[in-house]
Parts: sequence; C-alpha cells; structure tokens
Amino acid sequence: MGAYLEQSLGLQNSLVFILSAVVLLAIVLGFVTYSIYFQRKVLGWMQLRIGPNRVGPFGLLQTVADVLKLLLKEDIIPKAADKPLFIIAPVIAFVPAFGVLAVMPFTDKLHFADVGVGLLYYIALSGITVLGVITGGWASNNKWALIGAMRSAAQMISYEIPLVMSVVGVILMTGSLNLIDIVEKQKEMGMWFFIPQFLGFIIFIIAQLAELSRTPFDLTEAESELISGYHVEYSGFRWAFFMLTEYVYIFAMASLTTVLFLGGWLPPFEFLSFIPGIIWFALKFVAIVFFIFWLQATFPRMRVDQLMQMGWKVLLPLSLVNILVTAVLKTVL
Amino acid sequence: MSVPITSYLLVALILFCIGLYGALTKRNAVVILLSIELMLNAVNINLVAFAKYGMFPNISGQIFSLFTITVAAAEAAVGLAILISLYRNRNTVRVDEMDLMKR
Amino acid sequence: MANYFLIILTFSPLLGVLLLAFVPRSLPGTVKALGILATLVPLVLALMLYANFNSAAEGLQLVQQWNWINIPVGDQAIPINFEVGVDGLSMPLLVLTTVIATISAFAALTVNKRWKEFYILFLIVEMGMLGVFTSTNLFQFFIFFEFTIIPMFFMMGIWGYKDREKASMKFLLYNGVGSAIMLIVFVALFILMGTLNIEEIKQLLTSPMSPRNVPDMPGFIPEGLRLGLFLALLVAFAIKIPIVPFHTWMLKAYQEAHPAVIMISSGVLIKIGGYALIRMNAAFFPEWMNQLSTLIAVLGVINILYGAVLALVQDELKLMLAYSSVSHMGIVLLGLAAMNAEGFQGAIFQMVSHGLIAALMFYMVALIHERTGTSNIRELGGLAKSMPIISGILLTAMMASAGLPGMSGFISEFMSFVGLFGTKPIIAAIGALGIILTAVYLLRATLGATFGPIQQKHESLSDAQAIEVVPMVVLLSLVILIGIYPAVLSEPLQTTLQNIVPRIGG
Amino acid sequence: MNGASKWGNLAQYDWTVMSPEFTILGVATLLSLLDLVMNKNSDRRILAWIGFIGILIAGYFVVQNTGQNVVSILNDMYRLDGFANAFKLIFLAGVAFVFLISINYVDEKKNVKYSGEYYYLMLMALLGAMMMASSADLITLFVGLELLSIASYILVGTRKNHIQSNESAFKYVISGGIASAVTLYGMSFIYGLTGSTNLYVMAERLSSVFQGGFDFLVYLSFFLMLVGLAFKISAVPYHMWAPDVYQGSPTPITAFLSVVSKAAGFAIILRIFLIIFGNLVNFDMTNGQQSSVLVDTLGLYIAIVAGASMIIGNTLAMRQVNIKRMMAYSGIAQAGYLLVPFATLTVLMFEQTIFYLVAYLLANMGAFAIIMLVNRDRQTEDVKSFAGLYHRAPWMAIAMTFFLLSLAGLPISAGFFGKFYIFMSTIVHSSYWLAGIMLATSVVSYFYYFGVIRQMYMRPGQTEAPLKVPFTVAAVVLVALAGTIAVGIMPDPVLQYIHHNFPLQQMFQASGQ
Amino acid sequence: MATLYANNYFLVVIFLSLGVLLPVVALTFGRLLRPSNPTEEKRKTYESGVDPVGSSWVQFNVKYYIFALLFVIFDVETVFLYPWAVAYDSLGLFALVEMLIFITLLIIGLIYAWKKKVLEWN
Repeated sequence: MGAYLEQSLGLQNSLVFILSAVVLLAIVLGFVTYSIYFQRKVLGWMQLRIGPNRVGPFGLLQTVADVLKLLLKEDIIPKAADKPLFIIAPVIAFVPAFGVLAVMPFTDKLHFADVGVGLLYYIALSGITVLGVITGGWASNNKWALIGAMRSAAQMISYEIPLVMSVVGVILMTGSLNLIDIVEKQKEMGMWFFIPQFLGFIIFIIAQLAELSRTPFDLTEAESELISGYHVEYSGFRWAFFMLTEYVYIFAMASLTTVLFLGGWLPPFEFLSFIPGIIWFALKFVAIVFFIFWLQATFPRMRVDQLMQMGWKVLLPLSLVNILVTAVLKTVL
Repeated sequence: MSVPITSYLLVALILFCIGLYGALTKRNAVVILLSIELMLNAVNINLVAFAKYGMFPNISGQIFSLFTITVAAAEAAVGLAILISLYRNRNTVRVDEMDLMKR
Repeated sequence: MANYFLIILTFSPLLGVLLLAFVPRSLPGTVKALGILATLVPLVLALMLYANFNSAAEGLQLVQQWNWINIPVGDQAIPINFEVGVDGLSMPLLVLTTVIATISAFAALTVNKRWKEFYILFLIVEMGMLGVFTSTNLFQFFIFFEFTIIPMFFMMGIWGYKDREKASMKFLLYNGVGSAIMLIVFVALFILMGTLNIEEIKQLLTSPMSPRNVPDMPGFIPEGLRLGLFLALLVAFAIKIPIVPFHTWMLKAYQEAHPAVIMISSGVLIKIGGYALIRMNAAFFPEWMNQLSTLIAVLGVINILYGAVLALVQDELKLMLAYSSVSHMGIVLLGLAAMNAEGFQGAIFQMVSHGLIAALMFYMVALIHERTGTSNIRELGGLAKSMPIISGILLTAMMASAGLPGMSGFISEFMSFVGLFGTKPIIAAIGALGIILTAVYLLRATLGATFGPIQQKHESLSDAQAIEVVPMVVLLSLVILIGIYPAVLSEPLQTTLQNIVPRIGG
Repeated sequence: MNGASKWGNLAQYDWTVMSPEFTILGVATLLSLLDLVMNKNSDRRILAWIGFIGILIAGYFVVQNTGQNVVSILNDMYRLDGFANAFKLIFLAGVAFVFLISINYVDEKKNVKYSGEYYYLMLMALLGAMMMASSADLITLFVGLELLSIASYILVGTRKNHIQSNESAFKYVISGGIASAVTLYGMSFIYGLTGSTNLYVMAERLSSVFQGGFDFLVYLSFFLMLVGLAFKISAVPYHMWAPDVYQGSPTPITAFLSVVSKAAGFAIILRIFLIIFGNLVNFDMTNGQQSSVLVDTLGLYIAIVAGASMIIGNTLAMRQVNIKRMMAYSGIAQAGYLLVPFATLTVLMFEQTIFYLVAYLLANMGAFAIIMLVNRDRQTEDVKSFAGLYHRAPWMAIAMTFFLLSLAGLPISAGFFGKFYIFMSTIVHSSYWLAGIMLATSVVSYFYYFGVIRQMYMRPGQTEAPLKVPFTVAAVVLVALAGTIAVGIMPDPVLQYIHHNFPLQQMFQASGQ
Repeated sequence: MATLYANNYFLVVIFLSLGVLLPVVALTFGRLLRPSNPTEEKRKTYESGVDPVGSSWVQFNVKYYIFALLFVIFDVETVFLYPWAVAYDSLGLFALVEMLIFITLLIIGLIYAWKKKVLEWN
C-alpha cells in the first residue's frame, strides 16, 4: 500500500485505492454480520442458552437472513417527521463510522491512508456521529426518540472528553499523532502502551464503551424505558443503518484500542514474530470484541445520573491526572 | 492535484458573506450565533489556506486558527448561556422581540 | 506687592468665595453682607490700580508672567505662560468691572433664594471678568472667558423668572459657539506663531521684519488665512457683543434672568466683545480691519437702527433695555469702524458709559419689579407719585442713555460719530438717525412708567431706601463725572491706543 | 547554557516583566477558589478588597516597570514598552475605581447575585486588556481582545433575573461576535500577505507587498480591521450596540465598558495600525514622490470615522431620556474625539491620547459612581432622577457638575485640556473641517450635559431627603473630582509625565534599547 | 511528498464517498424490493399505542444545554493539549510548567462546575 501511495495519482493506483476500500467495506460488512451472530452466541453461552441455530449450519446464516428481511421490509416515514432530516440522519451517522477506518493501520504494510494526524482525524470524525443521532431523534418528531437522542448525545459528548484526553498520554509518549508511528514506538520501547499508560488504557476502555453505547452504558437503547431510543420511528433498512453504524464503530474502536494500547500487529514476544502481524492484530481485535460482548452479559445497566457523574467526576479528573503524571514522569525519567 | 489559493479564499469569502448576511438579517438568536460561527470559520479557512499557499507559507496561520477556534467556542458557549437565561426570562429567542430598551 | 498686584486683583474675589463657603446657609444676613463686602475688595484694589496707573507710559504695565504649561514637541517644549498686564485699554474696564460688580451685589439683595450660592457664583464671574481684562495671553483669556460663561449659566438658570432655564441654555449655547470659534482661532494662532502672548503675536503679525509677513519665508501667513482668522474672530465676538443676527440669546436672557445678573452681563460681559475686537482684531489684522471697516460700520448701523426700532415697540421694560443695548453696542462698532483715534476712544467711552448706564437702569428695573411685581409698561404708570426718587433717577438715567450733553453717553456717542464722519460720512449720517430714535423710545418707556395714572395697587408702594439709593447715586455720579470730565478716561487711553493699534491714524 | 537546554528556550526570557499580569491572573484564580470554598451566605465583599489589593500590587509592578528599556519576550508576543505601561496604568486605575463602586452595588442581593464571579471576571477582563496593551503579535492581541470581550459579555449579563440585562448581554455577544469575526477576517488577509503574525515582521514585508500590486488587499484588511475594532471603542460604523448595552448592564459595568474596555480598544487600534501600516509608503509615479499611506490616505478615513462618531454620538445623545443611554452616546462622541490624534498623527499623538484618556477616565468614573447612587436611590435611570440632587447631596452635585464639564471639555477641568491638546493636532494637521466638527459637536454636547446639570440645580426633586453616600463611592468621587480639577488647573505634570515616562518611539524599538 | 499527502487524502475521500454511497445504493435497491403501502395509521407517530399528543418539538431540559456547553469548553481545550503533547520533547521543562498551569486552570474550571452543582443530573 505504501508503494502505491508514493506514486502520483494515476488510473492504476486510483483503481487500487477504490478496490481496496470496497474490499474493506465488504470485510467490515461481513464483520458486522458475524459479530452480531457472535454476540448472540456469546450471550447465549454465558446465559446457558444456545443462541441462533436454525438458519444454516450452527445458525450461521441467521444474521444474513435478518439483513434480507430488513431489506424487504416496508419503509415507513411518519407523517409528522421532518422528512429531509429523517432521510439524511442515518447517512450522517454512518459516514464517519466508515470514514474513520481510512486511517486505521492493520499491519505496517496493510494500511490505507497514512495520515500524519491519524489519531486526530479519527477523533474528529467520530465526533460527527452524534449529529446523526440527534438529527434522527429530532426529525422523528417522537417524544421517546427525542429523549433518547438527547440522552444519547449527552452521554456521547460527556464521554468524548475523557476519551480524547486519555489518549494524550499516548501522544506524549510517542510524540506523533500518526497511528503507524504509535505502533512503531511501542515496538521501539518493547512495551505495549497499556502498561505505562495503564490509567489511560482503563479510562479509554470505559469511555469507549460509553461511546459505543454498550452495556453498562446502553441507556440510549434502554428497551424497557425508551422502547429503543432515538431510532424508534425508523424501520427497514434505515434502521439497519443505525445498527450498522453501531457495529462498524465496534470494529473501529476495537482496532483503535489495539493500535493505541495493545501494540497493533506486534507480537507479544520477539520470538513469536514469525507469525504474521495481521494474525496478531486479529487476535487482539477479537479479544476486545469478545470483551465488549462479555460485559453485556455481566454488568447491569447504569442509572443516567450515575453515568453522567462517572464521566465528569471520575473519568475527566483522572484523565487530567493521567496527562500530568505522564508528562512529569516523562521528564523525570 | 493542487488547488489554487484563490478558490480557498473564494470559499471563505462566500462563507463569510453568508455568515454576515445571516447575522444581520436572521431573527432567530440561535441562527445568528451560528452565522457568527460561520464567519469565524471563514476566517479559519483563510488562515489555513494562507498558511499553506500564502506568500510566505508557515505554520503561524494554523496556530492562529487554533486560537480562533477556541475563542469562537468560548464565545458561542457564553452566547448560548446568555441566550438560555434570556429565554428563561422572556420565553423567546426571536431577536426582533428583544426591544425592551429602544427609546 | 507691586509685582503681584494684578494677580491679587484678579483673584481677589476668590477671598469672598472662600469665606462664603464657610458661612452656614442658615444665616442669609451674613451671607448677603459678606457677599457685598467681598466685592469691595476688588473695587478698592482696582481704584488703587487707577491711582497708580502711569498714563504716559506706553504698552503694558505691571507685567508679570509665570510658566504654566509646556507642550513637549520633540526635545524642546513650547511654553504657554500665565501672564498678566494692564494698559490704558483694560484699566478702565477693570475699574468698570469692579464698580458694576459692587452695584450688582447690592441689586442682588432682591434675590429671593439660595443667597450663598448666588454670591459664590457671582464672585467667580467677577474673577472671570477681571481675568479676561488682565490677561495678556490668548489662552488665559479664553479660560477666564469661560469662567464668566459657566457661572452665568447657573445664575441665569437658577435665579430668574419663569422661562429662565431656556434662557440660560440659549445663553450657554450661543456663547459656547462663540468661544468655540474663538478657540479655533487661538489655537491656529498658537500653531502659526508658536506663542500665545498677545503682544508677541501682534509684533509677529504686523512688524514688516517678521517672517510671517515676508512671502516665501517659512511661516509666512497668506492674506487669505489672515482674512479667515479675522472673520472667525469677528463672528466669535459678534455673538458676545452681540451684533444683530446673533443677538437673540440676549433678548431671552434679559427677559428671564434676575436683574442683578443682567447688570453684570450688560454692564461688563458684553463689553468683552468690544474689548477683544480692539485687542485682537484691530491689533492683529489692522489691514483687514481697515478694509472691512465699512462692513463693520454697516453692521453697527444695522445694530443701532434695528435695536432702536424694536425698542420702540416693546412694552416690557427689560426687553426694551435689551434692544437698547443692541442699539448702543452698535455705536461701539461705529467707533471701531472709524479706524482713527477719535473713533476708538468713542468706542471705549461708549463701552464704559453703556456699562454704567445699563447697570443703573437694570438696577432701577429690579427695584421696580421687586415692588410692583412687573416690569411691563402697560401695567406700570404713575410711579412718580408713589416713588419719586426711583422715578427721578430712572428719568436721569434715561437721559444719560439718550446721550444728553453733560453725561457720559453724549461724550461717547459724539466721539464715535466724529470719528466716523471723518472716514465714512454717509454711514455716520444714517447711524445718527438712530440717536433720535433712542431718545424717542427711552422717553416713551420712562414716561409711560413714571407718569400718567397710577394703578390702585401701586399707590401704597414705598420708595427706595437709603441703602438702595447709594448704588444709584454712585453710578449716576460716575456717569456725570465722565460726562463733564472725560479726561479720567481719555488720558490713559491716548498713549495706549497708539500702541495697541498700529495702523491707527491721528 | 546547560540549564537552558534542560528548561528549554522559554526559560531564558525575563519573565519578571510580566509580573503585573501574573499578579492579576493569580489574584483572579485565588478569588475564584475562595469564592468556591466560602460559605454560601457569607459576605463576599472581602473578595472585592482582595481584588482591589491585587490591582494595587499590579499597579506597583507597572510603575516599577515604567521608564525601563524595551523588553520583548516570546518573540514580541509580549512587549514591555512605554505604550504598554501607559495603557496598563489606565486600565488598572479604571478597574480599581470600578471595584470601589461595585462594592456597594454588588452587595445588594437583588442586583447581582454571584458577587465572587463578578469580581474575578472583571479581573480576567482586565488581564485581557493588559495583554492587548502589551503585545505585538496578532495572536496574543486577539486572545487578549477576546478575553476582555468574553468576560465583559458575562459581566453585562450578571443580573441574571433582570430582563434588560440579559437582553443587552445578548446583544453585546452578537455584536461582539460579528465584530471579532470582521476583525479576524481583516487580520487573516494581512497575515496571508506577510506570512507572519508578528507585527514588526508584517510591517517589514508589507511595503513590498503593497507596492507589488496587493494594495487593494491591504486596504481591504485595513477597513475590515477598522470596522471590527471600532466595536470596542464604540466608534461610528460599529456603535449601535453601545446604548442598549450600556443601559442594560449594571452601572459599574457600564463604567467599566465605557472606560477600560474603550481604552483597551484604543490600545489595540494604535498598536496594530501604527506598527503595521506605519511605514507603508505610496509611490507617486508621476513626480517620484513618496507619501505615507497611513498619514495621507488612511488618516483621512480615520478622520471620517472620528467626525462621524462625534456628530452621531452628540446629536443622538440629545434625544435620550435615560441617563445611561445618554452616557453611551456621549461615549460614542468621546471615541470620536479620541480618534482625532490618531487621524492627524502629529508628534504629540500619543501624549494627547493618553492625556485625554486620563481625563476621560476620571470624569466618567466619577460620573458613573454618582449615576449609580442616584439611580439606585430613585429606582429609575431617567435623567429626571437627578432633579434636585443639589439639595439632597450638594457635594455630589458639584462633583457631577465638574465631571460633566470635563466631558464637555470646558475649563477648569481635565477634559478641557484633553480636548485642547487634541484640538491643536487638528490645526497642526490643517484639518480645519475636523476641528470645526470637533468644536461644533462640543457645543452640541453642552445641550445634554447641561441638561443634567439643569436637573440637579434648577428642578425640584421628588424628595429632599439627603442622599446616603457610601464610603467607597465617596472615595471614588473624591479622587476623581480632585484629579479632574487638579489636572484641569495644572495639566503640565501629567503631560510631562506621559512624555518622559511613556515614550511612544519605544513602540518601534527592538528589545533592550 | 506532495503526492503522498494528496494520495492519503484521496483515500480518505474514497472512504467517505463509499460511506455515502452504501446507504444510497442499499436504499435505492431496497426500494425496488420492498412493498410500499402507507396508510394513515402506519404513518402516525408512535406513542405507546395511543394517538400522539402535541408536537414533540418542545422546550427541553436546560440540563442538556449546560452539558453541551461544558463539552464545548473542555473539548476545545484539548486543541491545545494535542500540539503540546506532540511537541513535548522539543519544548523542554518550561513547557511542562506552562501546561501544568493550563491544566490546573482546567481543573479549577471543573471544580467550579462541580461546586456549582452543574455536574449533577436532575
């Protein structure tokens, strides 16, 4: 990929770029399909159930069937809704979710855009999704949708700050915002950043869960209270795109965590380096995804006031402390 | 593949004019605040464009724009806060209804 | 002592201000007495000045200067000094000021409220007037000039009749415009000359050797600029004098203000205009003064006739006096327009004489108004029966004002017209018409007030008391003194005038 | 150099020159913390006094810095020169006065609820103003400007439950936002042409750019900046906000806006325009003569702004019945007068401006102190509330008279000499039309200033009860009155002090000279 | 170097356009497949099965705005943290001190909000 990037833009490498992006999109869609399956299975095992097992072998085609069903469902737009915004909201939510993957390095060879400010790009773009959520909730002109959207927005912006601040420690240690540089630095130090940046790592993981609206922070969904939050009026494929966004973000976040704190494609020990980097990356990635689903079976949902206080009163001060400690330690050591 | 600086400046100019027009003519206070943000963003485009393609390309333009962004945010925050307290007292965000003092 | 004499004279009214400040408001008697006594201090000092004045000496006497302000320009500084001096032109006016002030202080006894403030403001005005006449520096002149305006505003606005506030505002705005224009000219002169000393400016502007007068030298002042400055000054002082289109402030003020206030205004303040015309216009720009003398003369004639005609139809005594003042100040202009020694002397005589007579007449009006509650001729009449002294003196004053020989009015008018007949006989002839009208309207008013049937309610009114008579007598005797022995004034004037106005003939 | 390498280049600068700013920042922080830990119901006047002491200390540091050579740190982002010191002293004095006035104003629960915030926000605004005076870099200038502006927006709206206060605060935010956007847009072009935010580098590069065919852009940015910055001084193209905002704000804040904020506006205007456009020259091809752009071309526009401000401010002030609105229009007019020295650019330009600002500071602070007292006592802001003041508080009335005389520019008051000095510059520059406007509008101004005086002395008030004058307000009035009269009689010491201690040419000198 | 820079962002543009394209294509495709039979009841806004009461575009709890304001402030402050963190190595100790002051002020801001009970939900 690096070689193509060096060349001036021509027909050949344009095609390569486009095709590779399409391939990634396909992979991501596949991931989403099977992560839902995976999630249901994991939850099933943990709750001593079987999970999907009817459609296809081991129920492997269950999600595919679900997608097909969604595609064939009637698309209803409420009369009272703000139609243009209603239509555009899922797109606003989805585009950044996929867009952030443009800078994600999977190995030192296998990556797409090698942007100097990759991390900043990721953070900046991911912040836009909240707009889609708010737009969707507001455009529905439904009380539950609006409350859900507002809550969801409040939660997302509240946890965005600790998230953003917790990575400052990583930047401090690396001196670069380039995601490849960050992995290289971990290689150079011989230590993945979750060890020196343990506090930052914890904050990042928690904040990330909240950003993804996963348990124990899945208040926006809150089936029992808000029916299903901001997308209550959405149906069919429009609804599917909100779901898609959510799972693509799981993909992106898991990748980002891997890159920032778990050494990306680096092997845990030098002697294991014969195994290709992509495998290591995939392993760590899957571990995180599993972790995320695992929590869903373990933790109860938080109360909204607990949620907000946790973000502002615990995580934010901690992340500020993390920055200070990192800076001081870096100077002293 | 490089875009001439004039197009950046033109975008900025258009943005600035839209913002100015909105700030001067709109009735809704929130829209006015947004228009002001638009104007400030036009400035940012200008600064960043000049920082890269100006007569003497250097980084100070980008630094300037960082400060502009921050200040714009603070200004918007204060503006919104004041608007909220105004709304609590008067129950309106329409600027043409804010006429208690004309004499 | 001699060194500081003029300074002491100028600021002597402040002594009274200081003392008054410590007298409690609740003792009106003390306040009034102190107020009158305080005016005596400058009076005595002014008389001492008159006694010690050297009439033969040319130029300024008792000159003193102190450095006041330095305007830093680069490394050097342009000084603005505080400087005083007196000559034959200002000395009579100084004496006039103190005399009128004392008399007005007596007239102010009829003020009905807030005596303390009245006398404090009054004394500040006196200081301003004295300062105007002692300053030999344009800047200082301006500041003291303002010192007369602002307290006057208060005095007109607080103590007066129904519409006093409007009158005071009008007074302020007119005089404000005048002083603003004056300031423009002064600053311009300062920038052009580098000095504010009147004498130095005169030298620079008139001496043939001065670079200001030699074309192509740096600092040369072209004729156009001189004309502009001259006209601006003329307008500034025209408001003060006042020359006809600018006279409306005076009508309103004379109608609404307390007579004691008007006595100062009419007696001294409006003279500042004439004084400054001689001191500045004639001294700085003699050529233009000469060339435009016809214009000034015409303005003078307009003033005389306009004032006289309108005075003729007034029923309100105060308004009549106001128009009469306009008319009389026209004579000052005529004298100036003559551009010769007789004319100038006539002008100055007229200023002093009108000062005295106007003060006297307003004093009389004040007394009448206090007793009858009106000063409208229609509501008066027959006063001679109930108050013979007041009526008698009023009649005498009217005659003096009309220019009866043996009184100061005659001398001044005579000299002015003699001067003007020498240069502009036609205009002088037209102006002389006004003199006849003067006699007519004065007689009409006086006779209307004093003779004829008396009104019922006026029958039992008391005549003037002794203390009220004193000022009248003093003023009247001064009027007569100048009338029969003009040398008291003309002697110090003679040499001075030659010195002040370079182009003045014989 | 060993220590330097460890601590970085920044540590080599002489940070002590910033001690006034550090003091203010420290005190503001301290106040905010104290405000947080203090009991909710305890008396917060102590905070005002701490702040006041902080201001005095900062003032002491500024005086210590006065007369020093130029010190420039952070690549001219911070400069210590005569220009900066002069303005800082004015700001500090202004805010000190405002603090004293506020102590009585804020105290009442109904006026301003959060008194702690009130004080440290004002200190932050002061800090912004000081940075504006003391910087030669667009970024810091802009940040200082906004620090001042944003703090003032909040201060204007401190009366949270007062509808007019809210409304005026919102109007202020909107106008301020537009103004800073316009200013910034102008700045961005200048930056683009010169590629630097340092004013000196900009000035150096701008001449060649100017002659290289970009004169249109230079003019454009000049006008944009002029319009935008006119907001801060409430001069004409951008004055409409002033009446509403002045009327709606708490009176001490109105005083603050009218003096400190305005002076800060002048600081930034003079600093930016003098340095950047100072040595631009127009080259006349026909006769090969050079002429200074700032003096010959731009000066005219500034003069037009000045003249228009005087005319509009003074004429509209006549129609006002609300005293604060009247003072707002009067402030617009005063901004016009204050622009005159800059428009004419004589050698005395700086002395004239500073002197006038001092006179204006004294008069306006004193006037607003009394306005606050009277308005609060009568529960109305009508000019009529001054009726009979002379009988209620004669000394206050006399003091007010002097302040108004000073604002009108009549002797004996500091304002007279201020106007006189400025007036001289118009004649030196031969802009007689400007001189004419200046004097004519001054006369117009008599009308409304004396209107207040008329109320005080000539109209009967609704009550004759003596007005209670709190100690701090009395102190402010006394100091302002003494200053106004003393400077009005002997202006020389002040002028000489300005001339010798705050040399303007330091503005153009490099560090260490 | 310039091509690398441009190509990187070209890729970014590709990703973003794909992000737009996918929904558009999927929805267009879906339109051909899915039934469309809107009726009044279907198009009614959902409100727990009863007819909706009034519009939902109503005044909202001010709490949300205050959190939004807080977010804006803190989020924007990170704008300064990032460049500082990147350039930290070349700035020296003094930058640490400066950033200590900056972060201290941020913390004071947080404490302020805390004390003023802005961080409480409800």
